[in-house]
Amino acid sequence: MSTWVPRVTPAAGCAGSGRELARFGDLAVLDAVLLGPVGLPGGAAPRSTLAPSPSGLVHRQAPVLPVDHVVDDLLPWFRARGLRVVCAVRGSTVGAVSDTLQRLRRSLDFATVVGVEIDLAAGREETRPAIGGLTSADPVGSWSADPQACLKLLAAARERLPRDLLLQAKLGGECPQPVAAARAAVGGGARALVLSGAVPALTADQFLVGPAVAPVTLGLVTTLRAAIAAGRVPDVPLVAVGGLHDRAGALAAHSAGAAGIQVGSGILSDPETLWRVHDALADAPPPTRDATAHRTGATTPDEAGDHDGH
Amino acid sequence: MSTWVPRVTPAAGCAGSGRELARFGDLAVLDAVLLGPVGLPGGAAPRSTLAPSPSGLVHRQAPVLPVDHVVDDLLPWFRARGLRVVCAVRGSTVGAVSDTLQRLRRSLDFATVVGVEIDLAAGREETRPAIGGLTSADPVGSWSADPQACLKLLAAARERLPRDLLLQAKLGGECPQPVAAARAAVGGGARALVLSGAVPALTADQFLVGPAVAPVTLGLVTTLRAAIAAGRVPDVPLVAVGGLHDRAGALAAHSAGAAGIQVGSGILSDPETLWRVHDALADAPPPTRDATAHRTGATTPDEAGDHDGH
Amino acid sequence: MSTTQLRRREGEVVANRPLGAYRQLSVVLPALGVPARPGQFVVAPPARADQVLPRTWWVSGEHTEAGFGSTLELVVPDTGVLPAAGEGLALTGPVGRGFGLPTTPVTAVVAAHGVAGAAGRWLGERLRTAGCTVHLVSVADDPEQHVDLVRARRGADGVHLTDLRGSEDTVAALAGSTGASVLYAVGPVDLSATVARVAAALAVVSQVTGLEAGASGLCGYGLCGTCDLPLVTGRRRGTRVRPCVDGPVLRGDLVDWAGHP
Amino acid sequence: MSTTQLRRREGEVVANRPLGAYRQLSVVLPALGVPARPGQFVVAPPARADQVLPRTWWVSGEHTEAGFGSTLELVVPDTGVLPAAGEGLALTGPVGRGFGLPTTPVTAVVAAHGVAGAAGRWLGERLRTAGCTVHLVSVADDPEQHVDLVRARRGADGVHLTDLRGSEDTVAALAGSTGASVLYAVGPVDLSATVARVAAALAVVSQVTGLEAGASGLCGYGLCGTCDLPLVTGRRRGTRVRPCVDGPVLRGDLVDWAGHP
Ligand SMILES: Cc1cc2nc3c(=O)[nH]c(=O)nc-3n(C[C@H](O)[C@H](O)[C@H](O)COP(=O)(O)OP(=O)(O)OC[C@H]3O[C@@H](n4cnc5c(N)ncnc54)[C@H](O)[C@@H]3O)c2cc1C
Ligand SMILES: Cc1cc2nc3c(=O)[nH]c(=O)nc-3n(C[C@H](O)[C@H](O)[C@H](O)COP(=O)(O)OP(=O)(O)OC[C@H]3O[C@@H](n4cnc5c(N)ncnc54)[C@H](O)[C@@H]3O)c2cc1C
Ligand SMILES: Cc1cc2nc3c(=O)[nH]c(=O)nc-3n(C[C@H](O)[C@H](O)[C@H](O)COP(=O)(O)O)c2cc1C
Ligand SMILES: Cc1cc2nc3c(=O)[nH]c(=O)nc-3n(C[C@H](O)[C@H](O)[C@H](O)COP(=O)(O)O)c2cc1C
Ligand code: FES
Ligand code: FES
Repeated sequence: MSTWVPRVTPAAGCAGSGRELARFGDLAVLDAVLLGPVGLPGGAAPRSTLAPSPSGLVHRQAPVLPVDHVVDDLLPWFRARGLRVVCAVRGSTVGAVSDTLQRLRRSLDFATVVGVEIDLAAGREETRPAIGGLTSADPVGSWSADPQACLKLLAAARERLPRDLLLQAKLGGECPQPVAAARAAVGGGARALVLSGAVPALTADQFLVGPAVAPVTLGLVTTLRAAIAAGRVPDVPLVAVGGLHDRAGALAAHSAGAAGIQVGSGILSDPETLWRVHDALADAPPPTRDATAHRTGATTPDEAGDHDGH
Repeated sequence: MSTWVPRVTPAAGCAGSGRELARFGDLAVLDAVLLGPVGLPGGAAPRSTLAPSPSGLVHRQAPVLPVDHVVDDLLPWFRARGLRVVCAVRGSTVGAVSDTLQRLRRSLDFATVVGVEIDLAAGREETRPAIGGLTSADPVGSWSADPQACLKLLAAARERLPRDLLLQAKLGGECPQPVAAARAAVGGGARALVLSGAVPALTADQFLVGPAVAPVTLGLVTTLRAAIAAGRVPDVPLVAVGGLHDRAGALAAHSAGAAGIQVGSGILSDPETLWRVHDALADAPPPTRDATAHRTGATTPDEAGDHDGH
Repeated sequence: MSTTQLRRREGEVVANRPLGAYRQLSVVLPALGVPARPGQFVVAPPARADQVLPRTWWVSGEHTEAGFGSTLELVVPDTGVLPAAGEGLALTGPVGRGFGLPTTPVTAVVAAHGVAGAAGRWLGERLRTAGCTVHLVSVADDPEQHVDLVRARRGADGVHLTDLRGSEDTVAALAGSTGASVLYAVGPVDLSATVARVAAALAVVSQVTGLEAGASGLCGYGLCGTCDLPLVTGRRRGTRVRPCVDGPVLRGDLVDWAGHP
Repeated sequence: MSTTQLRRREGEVVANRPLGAYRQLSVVLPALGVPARPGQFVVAPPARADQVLPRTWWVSGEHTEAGFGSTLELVVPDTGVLPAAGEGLALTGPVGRGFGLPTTPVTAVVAAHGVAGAAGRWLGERLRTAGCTVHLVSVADDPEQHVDLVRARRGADGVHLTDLRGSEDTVAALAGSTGASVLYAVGPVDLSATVARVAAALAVVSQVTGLEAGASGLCGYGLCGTCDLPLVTGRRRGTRVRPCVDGPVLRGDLVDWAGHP
C-alpha cells in the first residue's frame, strides 16, 4: 500500500495555533493542517525571532505549543470543524518526544490527527551522570547529525503511535549526511521524509529560510530521490519545504519527486500563498518518478479506514 | 608576527583571467587580485553554468585556468603592471595540487604571487588499485568533508611554497564540520581561513551563492571566531565570502571578525561592486575581536621583505 | 479569537506627502464594516521583490464616506519604496483591538514614539472628544523624529518631548502632577513596559501596545510568534499573548514586562 | 584583449514602445567614441532587487547627433520590469566585436532568432548599404515571435520564416540557391552552430554570435565563464574563447560546435 501524505500544508512554526490561519482562507480545502511545533513547555527561547535577509529570513526556533494546550484547546477546535491535523513534534530527548506523543494519543480528539512529524533539525540533548549521582543534559547538536539517534527517536515515536498513522521525519540543510540520516529515520519507522532547505545561519539555533533557499530544497529532493532509486534509502514519499512559495516552485519540487509540499515563510509574506500553492498542485500530475508508489492521495486515511486512535 | 591577508579581493571564479576585470577599475588599488581557480586542465565541466535564484545564483564549478596558461600569459601580465596576485588553486588529488603549485613556483613571475588559496570545497578523488595493477580515481566528496584529507593537502601545499608566503584554505557551506576542517587545515599549514557561505544546491557540484547566503557566511565567521576564542582552532585571520556585496554586508562581516572579504557574484552584478566594497573597508577599524592579531595590512609582504620566490 | 475572514483588499493611494521625517499616505479602501480605532494597524505586502516579510503600519486616522469608501491615514517611515499617489496598494486590516476609551471624562497621558506619534495624536483627539483632558508625550531618539507637533498641540492639552531614556521620568512626573487616571502608550514594547510600570507604581490603569508596528521582523498576521509576550497570569494559552492578534492594545498590568526595556 | 575602461554610463529612456511580442527601447547616452555595430550588445543592471545577474540586450540600431549624444535602439523581451520613457537607465556598452562587412558586394544570408531579429535586420540594412544582396531568415519558436517583418522586408531582398528545427534546411537551401558567399547568424548558440555547419558544408564564410544576448545565466562582462566555447585550434588560451569579451561575433569555422544544438 502506498503511503498517503498531505499534498500541501503549512510548515512547522508558521501557522500560529492554526486558528489565526483560519482567518485567511478555508482550512477544510487542505488535505491537512500542520500544527506545531508541539512539545513539553520550556527550554527554547521565549519567542521566535526573525531577521530579514535578501529573499529570506533568519528565524530562531519558536517555542513549542505546550502539549496540554494542544490537547485541551486546539485539537478540540480542529475536530469540531472536521479538520485533519498533522502534529509536528519537537523535543530534545527521546523521553520528551515520547511523552508528548503519549499525551497527544490520550487526547479524546486524537482521531483528528492524521499524521505526526518529528523534527530532526532540533537540538538533541544527551543526559550523562553528573556530580552526586544526578544526571545533567548537554546539547550535542541536531538529531539529524547522528543517524543512530534518528533511528532511536523514530523507533520510540513509532511505538507510541497507531500502526497505520503517518509518521514523517523532517531534516534539512543542517544535516551533514542527509542520505544516512534519512535511511536511519525510515529504518526507525518513518513512513515519509520532510526535506527542508533551511540552512544554519548567523548563530547556533538560527536558520535561513525563504525563497533564498529554494535551490537547496530542490537539491535535497534530488539527492534523496537518487538515493531511493539506488536503493540506499527505502522507498517513501518525500515532502519538500523551503522557499516553495509559488506555482513554479511548487511544480519544480513536485517534478523533482516531492509528493507533498509545505509552505513556511511564504505564509508570512501573504497567508493566501498557502492556498495558491495548494491550487497549483491540485491538478498537477503525480510526481514524475516512482509515480505509482507516491501518488499523493492515492489512499487517504479515510479510504484506508480510520486508524485505531486512543 | 601577525599574518597579512589582503583586505578585499575578487572571489575565485568571478574575475575571469583578471584582465577582463581590469576594464572596470584600477586593479592596483586592491591589496591583491585573486586569480583562479588555477589547476591542471581537464576534469571539470566544459564551462561554468549559472542558474538565477531569488537573490542568488546557483553556479557549477568553473573549469580551471590551466596552470601553463597562467604561467605563460597571466602572471607576466600581472607582473608587468606591478599587481599582486593570490592564486586560487583547485585539484582533486594531492598530486594535482602539488603539481600546480610546483609549476607556479617555477614561474619567472612568481614574485607577483603574494598568496595561495586552496579550495577545500572542491571534489576529492581517491585512487585505489583496480584491475590489472592500475589505479582508478573515485570521487569521495569534498576535501572539507574529511579533516584528515584537509591536513594532508595543506601540508603538501605548504611544502611546495616559500615559508613566509600566505597560504589560505577555503571552505564553507558544503563542510559538515567547519571547526574540525578548519583546525586540520591550519594544522597542515594554512595561515588564514577563507569562509564561504556557498551551500550545495540543485545537484551535486552546484552551489548557491550571492546575497541570499550572506547570513550563512556571517554564521561561519561567528562560529570560527568562537572556536578560535575557545582555543579549538589556532588563531589565524578569517576571510569572509558569500553575499558580501555592499558596505553594510562588508562591515557586518568585518565586525563579526573577518579581516578580509572576497566579492564573488557581486562582481557579476556590477563589476564596480568590488571597488565599492574595497572603499567601504578601506577606512573601517580593525576587526573588533582579536584586533591586534589580525589587523589587516599590519605587515604587508613588502614590509616583511619579499619572500624567497622561485 | 474569532475566525472572521481577514483578507487583503485592493486600495488606492490618493496622497503620498512628506510629514517631517516620515511620509503620510492616504489610502482609499472599500468601506470598512466597523470604524477604525487608534491602536489598530494595517499590513501591507513586502516592499521589494527581495523581501519576505510584509510591512506593518499604525493607522493614524480614518473617515468613511457613503458610496466612496474608507480613507485610511497612515504615517509611515520614509523608506523610499512607497507607492505614489494614483498607484494601487493592497492592505490587510485595520487589524486588531484598538485603545479602549474611558466612559467618564478623566485625565489621560498618551505617550507615543517616533512614527507612532500620529496614532497617539489621533487617540488624543478621540479622548478629547470624549471629554478627557489629554497630555501627549512625544518620544523620539532624535529631535527630527517627532511627528507633526503643530497638529499634536492643537489636539491636546499639552505636548511634552523626550527620548526613550527620559520617557519614564517624563510620564511619571506628568501623571503625578496631572492626576491622570489612565496612561496610554503607542510604540515600541520598551515604551509600553515603561508606561505600564509607571502606571503600576501610581496604581492607575494603562493601555499599551504589545507590538511595534513598523519594526522589522514581524508578520502582523498572527503566524510567526515573534510578537509573543508572556502574561502575568498563567491562565491564557501557554501564558503568552500574541499582540498582533490579541492586541495590539493590551492592559499594561496583564503582561510580564521582565526584560523590557 | 585590451583593457580599455568599460564603465556603466547613465542614460535616459526616451521611448519604450511595444513591438510585437517585444518592447523597443530608445536610450540616449553620452556620444559614443566609435559607432555601434550590429552584433554588439549592451549590459543593463539587474531588473529587480532579488536578481543578481545583469541583463544583456542586442543593439539593433544607433545614431549619434553632435551635441545631443548617441541614441541606441534596443529590442528586448517584454519582461514587464523595463524603465518607462523619461526614466534613467544605466548601460555598459555597446560591448564587443560586431559583424565584419565584406569589402566587395556579395550575396549574404542573415539568420536571426526571435528578439535578435532586430539586430539581424540592422545587419541586413548595413550589408545592403554596402551593395550586398541580403536574404534574411527569421527564426522563431512561435509565429508571434518574429520581429517587425514589415521593416525587415523593406530592408532585405527576401525574408524567410522558420523555426529552430527548420533553420538548417532553410539556410542551406537559401545559401545554395542564392550562391551566398557569407552566412551570418545572430541569436542562440544552437543557431550559430547550425549556420556554421551549413557554411562549412558549402565552403563559405560564416560569422556568428557566440553568446545569446537576453538569455539567462550570463554576466556579459567577461567574468563568469558561462559563455565560454571551445576553439577548433588549440592555440588560444586554454583552447577556449569567451564570446562576451572576444566576440560576441566569431568566425564560425574557429569554434568547436560539438554538443550544439
Ligand atoms: C481609563 C478608563 C476608564 C474606564 N472607565 C469605565 C467606567 O467608568 N465604566 C465602564 O463601564 N467602563 C469603563 N472603562 C472601560 C471602557 O468603557 C471600555 O474600554 C469601553 O467600553 C471601550 O469598549 P470597547 O468596545 O471600545 O473596547 P473593547 O474592544 O471591548 O476592549 C476594551 C479594551 O480592553 C482591553 N482588552 C480587551 N481584551 C483584552 C485582552 N484580551 N488583553 C488585553 N487587553 C484587553 C483592550 O485594551 C481594549 O481596548 C474605562 C476604560 C478606561 C481605559
Ligand atoms: C564575406 C566577407 C568577404 C570579405 N571580403 C574581403 C575582401 O575581399 N577583401 C578584404 O580586404 N577583406 C574582406 N573581408 C574582410 C572584411 O573586410 C573585414 O571584416 C572588414 O574589414 C571589417 O573589419 P572591421 O574592422 O569592421 O572588423 P574587425 O573588428 O577587424 O573584425 C573583423 C571580423 O573578424 C572576426 N574576428 C576578428 N577577431 C576574431 C576572433 N578573435 N575570433 C573570431 N572572429 C574574429 C569577427 O567576426 C569580426 O567581425 C571580407 C569579410 C567578409 C565577411
Ligand atoms: C518563524 C518561523 C518559525 C519556525 N519554527 C519551526 C519549528 O519550530 N520547527 C520546525 O521544524 N521548523 C520551523 N520553521 C521552519 C519551517 O517549518 C520551514 O521548514 C522553513 O521555514 C522553510 O520553509 P520556507 O522557506 O517556506 O519558510 C520555522 C520557520 C519560521 C519562519
Ligand atoms: C561563476 C562562478 C564560478 C565560481 N567558481 C569557483 C571556483 O572555481 N572555485 C571556488 O573556490 N569558488 C568558486 N566560486 C565561488 C566564489 O568564489 C564564492 O565563494 C561564492 O560565489 C560566494 O561569494 P558571492 O556570494 O560573493 O558570490 C564561483 C562562483 C561563481 C559565481
Ligand atoms: S507579528 Fe507575527 S505573530 Fe505577531
Ligand atoms: S557571459 Fe559571463 S563571461 Fe561571458
